[in-house]
Amino acid sequence: MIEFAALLLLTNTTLTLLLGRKGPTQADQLLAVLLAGSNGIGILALVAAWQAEPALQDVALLLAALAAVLGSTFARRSWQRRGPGHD
Amino acid sequence: MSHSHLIFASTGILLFAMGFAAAIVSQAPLRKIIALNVMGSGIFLSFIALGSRAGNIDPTSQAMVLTGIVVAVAASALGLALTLRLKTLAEDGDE
Amino acid sequence: MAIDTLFDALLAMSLLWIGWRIVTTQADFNAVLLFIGFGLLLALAWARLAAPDIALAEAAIGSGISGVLLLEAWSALKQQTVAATAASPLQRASNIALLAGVGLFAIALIMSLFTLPPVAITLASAVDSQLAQTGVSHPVTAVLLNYRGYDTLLEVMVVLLALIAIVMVMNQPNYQQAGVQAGPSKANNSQGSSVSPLLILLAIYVLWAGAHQPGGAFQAAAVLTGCILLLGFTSLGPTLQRVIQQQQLATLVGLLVFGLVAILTSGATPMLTLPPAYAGGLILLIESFLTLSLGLMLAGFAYALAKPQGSAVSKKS
Amino acid sequence: MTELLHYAGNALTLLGLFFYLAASVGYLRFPDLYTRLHSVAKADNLGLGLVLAGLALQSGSPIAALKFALVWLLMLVASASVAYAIANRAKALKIEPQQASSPERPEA
Repeated sequence: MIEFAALLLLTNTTLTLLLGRKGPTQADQLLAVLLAGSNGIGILALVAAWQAEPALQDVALLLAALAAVLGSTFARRSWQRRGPGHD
Repeated sequence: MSHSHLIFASTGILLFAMGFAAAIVSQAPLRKIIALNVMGSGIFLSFIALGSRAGNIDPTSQAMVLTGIVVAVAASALGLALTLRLKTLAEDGDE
Repeated sequence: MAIDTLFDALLAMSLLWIGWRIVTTQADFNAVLLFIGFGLLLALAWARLAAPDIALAEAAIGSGISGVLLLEAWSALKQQTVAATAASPLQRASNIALLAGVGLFAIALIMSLFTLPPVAITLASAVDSQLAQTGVSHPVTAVLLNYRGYDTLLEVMVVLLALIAIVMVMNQPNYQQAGVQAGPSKANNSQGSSVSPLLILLAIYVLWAGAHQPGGAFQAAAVLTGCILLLGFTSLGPTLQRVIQQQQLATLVGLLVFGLVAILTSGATPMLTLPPAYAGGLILLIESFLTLSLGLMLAGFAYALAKPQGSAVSKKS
Repeated sequence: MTELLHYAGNALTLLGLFFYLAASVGYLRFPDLYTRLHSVAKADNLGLGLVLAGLALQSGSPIAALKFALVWLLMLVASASVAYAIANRAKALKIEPQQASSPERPEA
């Protein structure tokens, strides 16, 4: 059961990353990565239960911790498209 | 776990090939750096996958790959800094 | 088990496909984002290969910190887009030859995988045999900080050298401007102030866990870097960055402590063979200061690469 | 009792998978950035929370449950503030939300 759930979630992640839209804005592309991030955290938790390897729960913790940093970096500093409303 | 090491070892080899070709062919320095990172990841992946075909992984090889990841980040950070500096110099040259 | 193989095959295919997209996509930004997702899937592959230490490092450093660095560099670079100059026929021919050669090389390597001899040497038993003497119960940490301690010492030196070179190349580190672009927002304030204590706790936990389970100084340092960068986005970002800029000693203290231990233990041969009685305490001491220093160094990477507020890098120099 | 917990965990996990799928579909199909933010920041975290809750029920250890709770908390704070910041930037960049009466169809 757990392993089937992990497999389904991995399929979902792959499809999201591959069908991820080209835009219109760069934020749309970033959302694909955030989506893949929370998917990957779920997969890691499932694999941790599947393989009885609790250390993988810490990997999920670190991913969750750094998702915040990545998203803030993008929103604060990277998404500075020139044109109306720049800065 | 019977086939995992073969699957991931060949994946690592193919990733290495992709990254290597792209690091040479691509023109933008940023893309070259990313391609080099892909290449390194492929090397790490096949390294660990081949090491794990005996069953349990050698902690020494795990430590080596850990070191490699940290050094790769330091190297790509230096490459990115050099890229930014190159851009600055180019722009100063234009003016 | 069939499902194991299915999972691994799907994971491998998505890794290959995303790697292909990374190297072939036109937009640099797309490549950066795909590389972050690539690191995520790679962490899953490490998990499947029963290498949780590497999965931790990949998630924290390979995907997280590299992603932040690439995003910073991209946002500083993106005014300039390298015009794809039309390749000359000779260039195109050489490229095709290169691709063909690389493809053949990869095929040959993969063919060779199926005729590999069984693993000749494994050091796992050698590591385990002395594990009681190392002061830690987790083999990877024992290798990193006791058996091969000098490797780790030199590795930290490499990171420090990279930081020095970066700060010299970017002829003025943009500490002041970093992180305060577009001003701190209420959300980032609350996020920084609410998550940062959690992140510090998490870093301490990962550091402490390294003694007996996957974890350790490098992963903890990445979490600490994330905390510093998050605080850099809040209203106390400029103050924090000024403090970091002035307290350069903190960046060195890990290396200093490590070197001190190396000198004190240099009576024993070889270098950095920790006396078993104090090994555990010494490793914890070294790792704590290494975490602080490495966290500051990685944050220094991001700050040095950060684009100055407003204009492009060149206008500031 | 453990049987009951096991089945409850499986049910929660399946429900979480459904919300994950819904989030991906929403991300791929919704017409504009603001609606996609909804699917990413809400449905996705609900799916994550349900999966983690199911796993916490099955793993009989309070430490694991605590870790899962921390993971979920971190992801909630992260996605909420990231969605806030992205929406603010989008507003500053004058990206108009698509009106219901807008003729153009969503791409992809």
